[in-house]
Amino acid sequence: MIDIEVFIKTFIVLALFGTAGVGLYGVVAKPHATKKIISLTILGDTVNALAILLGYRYPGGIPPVYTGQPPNEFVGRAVDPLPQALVLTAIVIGMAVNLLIIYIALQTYRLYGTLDTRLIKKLRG
Amino acid sequence: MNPAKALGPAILTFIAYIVFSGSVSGYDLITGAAIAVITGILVSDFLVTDTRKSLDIRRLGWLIAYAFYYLTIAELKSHLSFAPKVLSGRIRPGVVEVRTHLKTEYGMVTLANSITNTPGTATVDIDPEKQVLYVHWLWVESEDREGVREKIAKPFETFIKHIFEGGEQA
Amino acid sequence: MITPELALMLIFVSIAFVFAYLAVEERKLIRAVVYSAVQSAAFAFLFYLLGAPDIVLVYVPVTVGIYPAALLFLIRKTEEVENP
Amino acid sequence: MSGVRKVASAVALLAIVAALSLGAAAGGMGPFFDGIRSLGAFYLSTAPPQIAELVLGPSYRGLSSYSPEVVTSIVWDYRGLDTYFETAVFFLAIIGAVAIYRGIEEPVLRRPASGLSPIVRAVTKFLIPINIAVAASIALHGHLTPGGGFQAGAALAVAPIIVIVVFSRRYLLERGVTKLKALFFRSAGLIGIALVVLIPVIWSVISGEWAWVMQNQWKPGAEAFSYPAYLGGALISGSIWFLNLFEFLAVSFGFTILFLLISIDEDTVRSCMIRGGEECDRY
Repeated sequence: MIDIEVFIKTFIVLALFGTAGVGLYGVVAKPHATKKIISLTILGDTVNALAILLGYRYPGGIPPVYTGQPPNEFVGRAVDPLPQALVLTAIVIGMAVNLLIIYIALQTYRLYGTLDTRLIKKLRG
Repeated sequence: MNPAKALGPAILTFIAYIVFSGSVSGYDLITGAAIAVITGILVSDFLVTDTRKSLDIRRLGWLIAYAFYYLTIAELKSHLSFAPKVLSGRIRPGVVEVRTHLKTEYGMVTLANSITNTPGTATVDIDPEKQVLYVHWLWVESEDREGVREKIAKPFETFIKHIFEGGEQA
Repeated sequence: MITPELALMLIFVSIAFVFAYLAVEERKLIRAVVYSAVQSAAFAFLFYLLGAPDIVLVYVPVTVGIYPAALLFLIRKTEEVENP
Repeated sequence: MSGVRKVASAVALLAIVAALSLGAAAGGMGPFFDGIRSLGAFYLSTAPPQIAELVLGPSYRGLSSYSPEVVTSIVWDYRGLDTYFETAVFFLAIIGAVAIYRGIEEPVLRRPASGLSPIVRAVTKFLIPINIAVAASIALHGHLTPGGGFQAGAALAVAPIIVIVVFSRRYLLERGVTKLKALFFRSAGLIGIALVVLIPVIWSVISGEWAWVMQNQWKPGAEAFSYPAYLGGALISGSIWFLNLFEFLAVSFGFTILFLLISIDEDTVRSCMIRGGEECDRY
């Protein structure tokens, strides 16, 4: 008999991997640059979510912000803060880099008149 | 830079800061005051048009009175009159033109939002130059100009006139 | 033993998956951006459930505010529909 | 494909994932949901001053960052150099975007300001100071409650977007938010970060005592230098408070620059790119 709790946990992890897969599929297979950027943000978000999930404690994880409870209870229940710290900077830096990509796509459109990567390839073989 | 002009926005910022911080220690008060001063100076030019008016304490009294009137009497009356119509499905909808005596932009926007927020009426568009609001009404009771104004805008206009326009001509 | 958190996580992860797929498959790019924003909102709830309020505070303005705005600027200035 | 079919295929994919999980549920969870690693536990038990002093004693002050917000402690103290260089990446990305728009600037008085309806405008006017207050509160309480420089910067970066959409780009420029000013404040934030990071080293060179880059509280072997943990009785967590404030400036104004540039009218950009017109050559 399958444990329903383990099933749900596995489903959450696999659905996140599936979302990352969808994002990766969009980046690789979709020819339009704007769609590639949207897929890239989905991929990045999902990888961040997986990193956060790595630090989660089940059951009863609390945020890693000390609010005056007994120290043993805090250390014993708070989720791992390290992945959160890494993801925090990753989101902001990722956004700056993605905005740079958006700018480059805009410039590409000005130069080539299209954002379809297949057409761009044909224009400058 | 006019310090009195910045006072109103600064107080707004300070209240927002303290409410969001959720604590009132000395640290919060000092940093909040600093942020309030900076923000007040930055935004005062496009938020405040008349310094004398922005510091008039009587307007606050009118605002509280209006909030009390609006949240209790106006809402209740409007709910009571429209609940049966909505439940029975007997409606007579239409868009009417409401001429208002309000002149300032803030006054007209407050009137428009007040009208939208009571059941049965929703402001569709507003024309500040012609002083006209276009209101979608669920039960068009009268067609003539004065009747429409009497039914929709009049209860709010007196208060708003006092809050935003000095109230003398009301 | 299933806690409410686990059930809610399941729901939000599923919403995120469906809307990520819709965003990738949608050919009208403005709609794709909106779907992507919905997926991000679901992730924001997921982060909150995972005990990461810091991430929620940075994630919501970034992915529901700034990304869609920038992408809409890009789409308005370039092409609105993905080529078939 | 129609919308219904798309949703159907997405749900079908989700069902495949469910079937896979059903099979995998017999096995273990791997690294997921199983709690905390020893490094994370160390951060949790040393970062808050209340716990650090209780567990480790006052002689281990160098191990604590004196901040009850463990994530911000890691970002700006334990793994501070990571964040320092990630801020450098952020800097370079924005410089790259600005470089694409080099020499392109819309003349300020080109067309009358347009925007959304008066209702939206009047409400937005009141939302802007509230937005600033919330962002500042997130930044200045970053060492106490969830939040910090990155979060506050992202929150404040929404304000120029709203102003551009609801009013217009010209409205923002006329209120004094120009690219040059934003560049100035962003640079001020970045210089502030660099100074806060390097002050221990500068101090060390001058005085001859030991100190480390990114030293917040004094470290064993470098006891002479320390940022103040408390200022007038309020916990400010040493360098974390300053770094949050400067990062707030750098991030918010960095994104303000990007949105000031991306909202330039495309016709202007084209005419500048093709003819290199004189009206474009403002910088």
